[in-house]
This record gives sequence, C-alpha cells and structure tokens, in this order.
Amino acid sequence: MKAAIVVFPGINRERDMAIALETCSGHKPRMVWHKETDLSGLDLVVIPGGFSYGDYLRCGAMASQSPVMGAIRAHAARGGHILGVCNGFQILTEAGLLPGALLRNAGLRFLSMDCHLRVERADTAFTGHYQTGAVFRSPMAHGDGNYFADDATLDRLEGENRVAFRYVTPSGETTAAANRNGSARNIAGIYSENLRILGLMPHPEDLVDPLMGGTDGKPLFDGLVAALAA
Amino acid sequence: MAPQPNKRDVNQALAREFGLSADEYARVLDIMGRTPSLTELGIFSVMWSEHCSYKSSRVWLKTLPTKAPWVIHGPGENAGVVDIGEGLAAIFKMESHNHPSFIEPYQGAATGVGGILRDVFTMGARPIANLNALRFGDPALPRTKRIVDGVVRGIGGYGNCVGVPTVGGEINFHPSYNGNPLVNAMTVGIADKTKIFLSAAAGIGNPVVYVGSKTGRDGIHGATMASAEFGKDSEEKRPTVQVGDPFTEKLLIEACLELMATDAIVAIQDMGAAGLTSSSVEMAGKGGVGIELDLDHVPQRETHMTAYEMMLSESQERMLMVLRPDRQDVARAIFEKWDLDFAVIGVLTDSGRIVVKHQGEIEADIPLDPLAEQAPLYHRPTEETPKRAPLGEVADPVGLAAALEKLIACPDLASRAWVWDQYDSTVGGQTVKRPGGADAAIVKIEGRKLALALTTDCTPRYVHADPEAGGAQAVAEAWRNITATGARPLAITDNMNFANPEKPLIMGQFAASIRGMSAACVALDFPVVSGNVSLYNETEGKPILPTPAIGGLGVLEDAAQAVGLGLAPGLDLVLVGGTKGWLGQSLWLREVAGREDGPPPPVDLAAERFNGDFVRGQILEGHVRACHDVSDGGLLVAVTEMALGGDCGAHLLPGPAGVVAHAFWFGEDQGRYVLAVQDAAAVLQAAAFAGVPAMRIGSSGGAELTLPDGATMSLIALRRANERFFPALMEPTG
Amino acid sequence: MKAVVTVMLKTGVLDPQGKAIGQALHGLGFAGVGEVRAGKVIELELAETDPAKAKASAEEMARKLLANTVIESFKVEIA
Amino acid sequence: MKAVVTVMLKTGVLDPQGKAIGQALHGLGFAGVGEVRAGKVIELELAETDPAKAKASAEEMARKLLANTVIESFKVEIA
Ligand SMILES: Nc1ncnc2c1ncn2[C@@H]1O[C@H](COP(=O)(O)OP(=O)(O)O)[C@@H](O)[C@H]1O
Ligand SMILES: [Mg+2]
Repeated sequence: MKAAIVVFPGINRERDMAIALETCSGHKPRMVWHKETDLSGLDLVVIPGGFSYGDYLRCGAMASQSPVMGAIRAHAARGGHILGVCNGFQILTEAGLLPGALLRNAGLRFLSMDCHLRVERADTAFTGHYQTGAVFRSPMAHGDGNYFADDATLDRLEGENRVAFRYVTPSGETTAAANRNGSARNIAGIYSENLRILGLMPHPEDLVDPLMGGTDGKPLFDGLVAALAA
Repeated sequence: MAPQPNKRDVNQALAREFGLSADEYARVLDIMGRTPSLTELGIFSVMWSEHCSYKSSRVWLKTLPTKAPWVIHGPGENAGVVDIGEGLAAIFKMESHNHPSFIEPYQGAATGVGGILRDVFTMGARPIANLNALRFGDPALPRTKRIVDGVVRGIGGYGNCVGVPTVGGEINFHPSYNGNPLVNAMTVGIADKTKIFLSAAAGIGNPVVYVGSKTGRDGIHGATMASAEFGKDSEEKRPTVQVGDPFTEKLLIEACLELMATDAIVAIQDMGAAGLTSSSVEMAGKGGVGIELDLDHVPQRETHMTAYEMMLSESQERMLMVLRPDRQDVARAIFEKWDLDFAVIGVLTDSGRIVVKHQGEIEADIPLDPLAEQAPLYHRPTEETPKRAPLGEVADPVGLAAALEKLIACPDLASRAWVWDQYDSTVGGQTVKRPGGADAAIVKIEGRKLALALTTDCTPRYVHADPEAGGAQAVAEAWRNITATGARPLAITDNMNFANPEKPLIMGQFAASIRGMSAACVALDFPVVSGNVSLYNETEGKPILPTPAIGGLGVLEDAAQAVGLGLAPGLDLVLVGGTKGWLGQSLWLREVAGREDGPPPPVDLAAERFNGDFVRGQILEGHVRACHDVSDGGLLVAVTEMALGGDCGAHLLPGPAGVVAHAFWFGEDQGRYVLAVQDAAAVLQAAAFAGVPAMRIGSSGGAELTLPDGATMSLIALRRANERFFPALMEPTG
Repeated sequence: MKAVVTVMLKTGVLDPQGKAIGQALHGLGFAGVGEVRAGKVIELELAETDPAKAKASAEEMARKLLANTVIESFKVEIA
Repeated sequence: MKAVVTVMLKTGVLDPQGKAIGQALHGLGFAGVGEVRAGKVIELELAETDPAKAKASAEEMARKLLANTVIESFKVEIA
C-alpha cells in the first residue's frame, strides 16, 4: 500500500497517523507538504487531524483552498482512496468531497475522551477487518465535530448506506448521551458515493498500541493494508 | 552623542512610575553618568523589575539544591535540562500567568501556555507534554466560575491547537484566591542531549535575527500605563492583555526545530516578559559581548511605534537568535516556508554595551555589565509563621460513610474529568497514562520504550500552617506521585507563588518554604533545575495562601512497567507507610468537622525515601497491579479513587486498634501508598524484610465499597457524588 | 474602501452558540430576549475604489472562503 | 424589535484570525486586500418596542456578556 499523509500548516496529528500506518503496513508513509501538487501513484491519501490554519474562520476552510487540494481531487477522480480524520474530515467537507459540514460541538466545549463507534458496514476498504455492527473504542478530540447535513442529504446518505460509523454506547445503542457532540443521527463518519473516501471525527490512529490503552483502532489500518495491497 | 530623552522628561518621579525606587534610580544615574533617555529608563525598569531580576527572591533561590549527576543544565537557562538516558534530555519548566489570568482568564491562561512552550522549544526540544497547577477562589462566587471557565478554555484552546497533549495538573479552591487566581503552566520537551541550544550570544559581527510574529503595542510595562503622555486613547491603544496565536506558535515550533537540525544557530532565546529588552540584554550579557539593534528592521504590526514601545512590547510568539552569517539564507528560507517573519535587526559588537537605534537616532546606549551586576538585590526581613498548637482529640461527628461521601464530593477532591475532558491528552499518540489514570501522567518517547512520569503538586493549606513542612511536603508529594507509577524521580521545576514580599511574614513564608523544599530535594535526590517566582499575589491586602507549586519529572526505562491507580478485581490491598492518624490541616477536618486548624502532617524525609524506594522496587519487579499515593483526604479517599478509577469495588478490614477509626481512614500522614497486589503475603514479607511499615487493609472486587464498619456504598453512588461538583458548578442548565 | 462581510448560519441550521447566549442572557435577568443568533463579521480593507466592484469582489471572497454556503449565508456591505 | 450587536477586537489588539484570513485571501489570488479583522455578530430578538430602550438594553447585554471589554469593543444597531 503506497500511502501519503498531507501536512497543512497547523496540522498536529500527522505523526500519530504515520505511526499507525507504519505499525500496520510496515512502511513509512510519504509526508506531503500542502504546496505539493502531484499525488500520482498513491493508493491512499490521508488528511490527518489537527488545527490547519489554527481552525480560524471555520475548521478546514483555509486548508480546503490549498494547492494540494487539486491533486487530492485528481486522486479522488482516479478512484483513489482518501481517509480524512478529524480536521481531515472537516477539510473534506469544506472541499465538497464529502457532503455536510461539522459545526461547533453541541455543548460548545472541546471534547477529549474515548467514544464508542458502531461499524455500519464492513464491506469497504476501511472496515474489512471489523464486523458489521461491531462496536469499537476510539479517542476523540475536537471542538467542532457536530455533523450536520440537511434532511434530504441525511436520508440519501442512509439510503445509500454511506454512514460509516455512529456514536453509540459500549453495547451499541445510538443514544443521545453517547452522541456528545450532537451530530445528526449520531453520525461519526461517512463515505463518498464510491465508498473510497472516508471522513470521520474520532482518532482510531491513537489506539493501535496496547501501551496506549488498546488496539481498537488497529483493524481499520490492517483492513486498509489488506484491501490496498498492491 | 547622548540619546535624546524622547518627549517626556526623565526624572525620579517618572522612575517611580516605572517601578524604580529612589535608590534604584540613583544607581541608574550612577551607571549612566547622565540622565537616561525614556527608552533607557524603560530598559532599566523592566530588567530590574521583580519579574526579571528576582531581587526579593534571589538570595533564597540560590540556596536550592540544583545538582545531580543527571542534571545537564540547572536554573539559569530558559528551562532545566536533565539526562534521561539513551542519549536524550528532558527539558522542562513551569511559569506563572496569574495576573493576566485574572484580568482576562482565557487569554491570560492561553498566553501562559504559549510562553512556557517557547521557553522549552527555544532550547531545542520538541514539546511533548503540558501540565498546569491552578488555584481558584470560592466556587460560590460568580467571578470564580467565570475565571475557571476562561482559564480551562484558554489552556485547552492553546495547548490543543499547538498539538501538545495536556496530560496533568492540579486544582484547588480557596477564598484566598478570590481576587488572585494562580495559573501555573509547565511544559516538558525532549531533545538530543548533544544538541541543546543556549542563549549566550557569541561571535562579534554575527547577525541578530528576529523571527515569529510582528511586534505590536501589547502588554507594555504595566507601570507606564498610567503615564498621561500617551494620550487619552491610551486605553484603546495599549492593551495590557496579550492575545495568543497558537497557530503561529505551532509554525514557530516547527520552523525552529527545522532550523535547529542545521548548524545555523549560535544562540537563541524566546522573547518572554519584557520582550526584546530582556532577550537581547540576556543573550549579550551571558555571552559577554555587546549588541546593537536597529529597530527600523523590527517587523511591526502597528504604525508609528516608538523605540520605547518596541523594546518593551510583550507581543507573543517571537524569538531572537544569533546566526552564523553564512547560514542566514538557509534560515530565512525555513521561516519563509512557514510564513513567519524573519528580520536581521542587529549585530553583535565588542562594545559590552546595548545600543538601540531607531530612525537614525540612538535611543539607548547602556553598559551591559552594570545593568546585570548592579541589579538590585534585597535581603528582605523575614518573620517566622508561628507554629500551630497541636490539634488534640477531634470526635467523629458523622461516621465513615457520610464523611467519605462528603469528602469525595468537595471541590478539592471532586473528579476533575470535566476539566481534563477539554484538554487533548492523546495527541502525539504517546500518552500511556492519561489524566486520572495514574498518580503521574506517563508519556512515552516516540519510537522507544522510554517514558517520562510527570506531575504537579502543592498543598497550600499545609504551607500556610507551616511553610517549612509544607514546602517539604510539596516536593515529597511530587516525588511520591512519580514513584507510585514505578518511575524514578529525577528533578523538579517550581513556581513560587507568594503575596507581598515586603511584609516580613510573607517573606518568612517564602524563606521557610525554600528551606523545606531544599531539605526534601536533598533527601530525595530530586534537585531543582528550573522555576519561576510570582510575588505580590494579593488583592486589597488579602494575601493568597503561600503556594510553591512543584512540577516533577521522572523516568521509566520501559513504559510497559508503568502502573495506574485503577483497581482490578481479585487483588489484595496493602498500605505501605506508617499511620498515626494525623488530622491537623486535613480535608476531613475542614470539610467534615468544619475547622482549618492544627499543624500539618510532618514529613519524615527518611521514611519517605525508604517507603518510596520499596514501592518502586515492588512495581518494577512486577508485583503491583495498581498503586496510589495517600494524600488529600487520607486512606479511605485513596482507596475510593482507586475503586472509581478501575470501576471495581473493595472490601476493607478494620484498622489497627491503636488509632481511632476516623483518624486512621481520613488522617493525612505522609509517605504512604496503597498497593493492589496479587499476593499480599509476599509484599508484606518483603516490607518486613526492608523495615518498611505495611499492612493488608482489604481486597478488591464487586461493585461496591464495603467499609470496615460494615457500611456499603455502591460505586454508582460514589461516582455520582464524585462527579457532581464541576458540572453542577459550570453547566448548571445541563 | 472597506467591505464588511456578515456570515450567519442559515435558518434551519442549529445554532448552539446563539442558544447558549440566549440562556446566559436569561440567567443574567434580561427579560424579553427571544431568539438569539450568533454569526461572524469580517472587515476587509480593499484597494478597490469602485463600490460596485469592491462589493463584487468581496462577494466572491465570501463564496470562495469566508462562508460555507452549505450551512451559512452571507451579506456584503461597502462602507 | 431586532438588535444587532457587532463585537470586534479593539484596535491594537492582535487579531490572529483576521491575519490568517488575510493571508488565505492573498493565497487565493485576491489582490488589493489590506488589513482584515474578524469579529462576532449577535442578533437578538427583543420584546421591547421602543428603539432607544432596546438599544440601551442590548448595550447592557454587550457590556455584561456579549463583549469582553478588556480586549473587545462593540456597537449596537437596532433594525
Ligand atoms: N523558583 C525558582 N526555582 C528555581 N529556579 C528558578 C526559580 N525562579 C526562576 N528560576 C530560574 O531563573 C531563570 C530565569 O527565569 P525566568 O525569568 O522565568 O526565565 P525566562 O526569561 O525564560 O522567562 C530560569 O533559569 C529559571 O529556571
Ligand atoms: Mg525564556
């Protein structure tokens, strides 16, 4: 799997992501500065978490206008896989590569804690090593993770089975309490139409080592490696 | 050509406004041999301020133990540096932002975090963890709520954005902080131990380079604010409060680290308090060279800035460097890549003077040696805090269960999850023990097994009652918290927060605290490598509780050996350390019996060391599944915290016959730990062999806590009580 | 010439910040406060001297960057 | 009656957000953009029907809650 991580000014979880990718694939990903414009030959492009441009104006707004975005669109158009985590998810929605938007958390506070995610479908390149309906634990850390889309968009996402993960209780129920940031229909992550772009708010890359408290996030990366092995 | 005193007449009255005493001003005249210019007066006033010169505290700070074989740089640099093995150094320091956080809690706290980060990465370290030590007033006051809200948001707002995990801290509430909250921030970074960057300038002719954000009129010396000559719109133009820009700080970290990987830097120093003045004066002074600055080249955010304003501005996110001339272009390219300002603003000279030019005029020309060497130094009178009378017997008004429920719900013991849930504690992917997970946070070094154990500690009510014992206790508790994870304590940073040093009783608190701290540092081989002093923390004559906050750092060769505090079922609970049932100054006494009274618990440093070394040994030999030190609230609170931490109940046995039950379970005797172990007999035998007091106090399991008197309390109810305080205070509408 | 771009969440998009401000105002005893909406204002100093052109250019900035039209609407005023 | 409260950082106070927006606009090729300042706007639905009283009350809200007068200034318009 040839993977790259895009680095925007202010991004801060690029090293976490690199560690997760290397742990699961055995290869260091290529780090791509946001001014680069060529992403050919890659299987996976990752937009990591952090605070691109300080999250000023709107999270992801300025990064979505960056020079590298043209290459990311081209990669998407080629059918390449893209993973956007946290700020990466925000950037993908701002760029229009995924529908909807991420609003301020409902409680207006930054939320840094573990959450539980339910895998809505296990037949994508991202979730092949999970079971449908499986619940896994993941750290999250964001101020603007409140997923919003209009009802028609939400209905379409659900109709097309494009919800990737939902916030749930440890036993798998979609309760309001499990949905701390207030996301529409407990949505934590969504796919593009071709299922090759995934955006999600939580950070599975920070739970791939038992020393850090577990390996719940590892199947996501193992799954990617298996699916995208050249 | 003598510099022109711009606009305003410089005289003793103005010097007084700038905070210089008559004696100090006379010394300025003596050094200069003429009336100084406004800019020169400004430079003297900030360099000789309490903040920069430590004039009240220096004589005492010098007595702190600062050496150990593993100390690479002790106090005197931007931050302390210790050898943590494997060719690496840990660089750390704590710093206060008390006053700004009272005026504008969000920005005050945020810029506090930004400032301490710069002190650490300026030495070549990548910051890997932030901690803090916070003190707030009476929670019943609306103002306290506003301050808590702003400070917590500010710490998170800055730390989360720069991507340094906030992994630990401490919070106390006490009415003495009503008009004077304490916000102490600590940063820990990691560097190659052969690549530490210092601030001593060298190389006559080398360029002096400014990088980072532009300079505005931020936070110019408070004393000058009142001066009328700045016009009636001075309020509008001269914000005392600086606004932090964590995004720019993040770029600055990356750019500096990228530059530090080259050989371009000769010396580097952050621009902290007194900005360009203190950074240029200190760099040149330490290097024994002269420096000439041309302020025309300083990147400016505002128009018509004067030399005085530029020299005293405290705009954030700026650094000063001396570069090798042949590497200037390499450096410029790096800062351009990161969209940061880069400007050559001066040159090193052999004059031994600081010369400041602006628009063709010489605005300041001061000899550096006397500026540093003749800085005021005060031996302020001290008065001892009278010893408290022994407490005597105190009857138990409510019984164990009711007291426990009250204690774990009280502001000083209630769960801090509401706070740390707003701090990104996992960014970096190396956080082995997050807040609440262990007595010290454990952060691994990327790509290695090696990990650091980090904590901040102080018990101001002890320090107030007995400054010497309290000073020792603060250091001992930091050492104990590190020990309780299995890590080896290495060194501390400190933040001495006290009231007005001109009052002998307060200066006496300071001196005695230093004595106590020193004794503990020596006994525990735990030297001071950096620190900060914050004085005059009082409002309307009401002093804060003396608060020498300690930031401790320890090392663990293998992160996998770290133990947390959460219980697991099926284990024995062993108490290590002797228990007399010391209720003086305990939280039980304050919260349950309604008295703030008696002497604080004595700290037996030999026993502390002995007990701690024993516990660490047991942990490293793999016998311990969970460990928690016994501190605020005493033994029963410690066990409850372990139960809640692991979501596992416990069954407790009656205490020894010689100690009354409430004193045994709530006394705050020092040097104690609770260990959860597979095999109590083996640990007790080892303890007996080592001569360490230890006893089995119960076992773990179930979903409730069974007290020695037979009362049972469900974990659910205990958790509810423990987690109520912060949300109820801060989010009353849910 | 100065352009002021005001960006508000579209009606129908939940505004937790506006709601929280409303609650806080009630808590402070301000009666008669109905709906509260929170938005952003961006003031731009423009070299352009023709008001119509300045407005058109600020509108383009808003569409491209200053507002996210999935959730926000904007208006531009020239001062 | 509607009150619109605009809150801006005081002149001289660093506006990191405005700075970053300005740089981003330059990056997008918008020429002739000078200083950019970012602020907040809060729209309040008020029961009050007297414009002067509505304004006075909104100003009090701004002083007490909506603006942080240590670093921000505000203005109130009644629509
Ligand atoms: N209480 C203290 N204990 C030990 N060292 C201290 C203490 N206060 C200050 N120092 C040391 O004095 C030096 C100057 O501190 P400070 O003025 O805070 O540095 P900076 O200019 O980087 O802000 C530093 O090396 C600091 O570690
Ligand atoms: Mg410094």
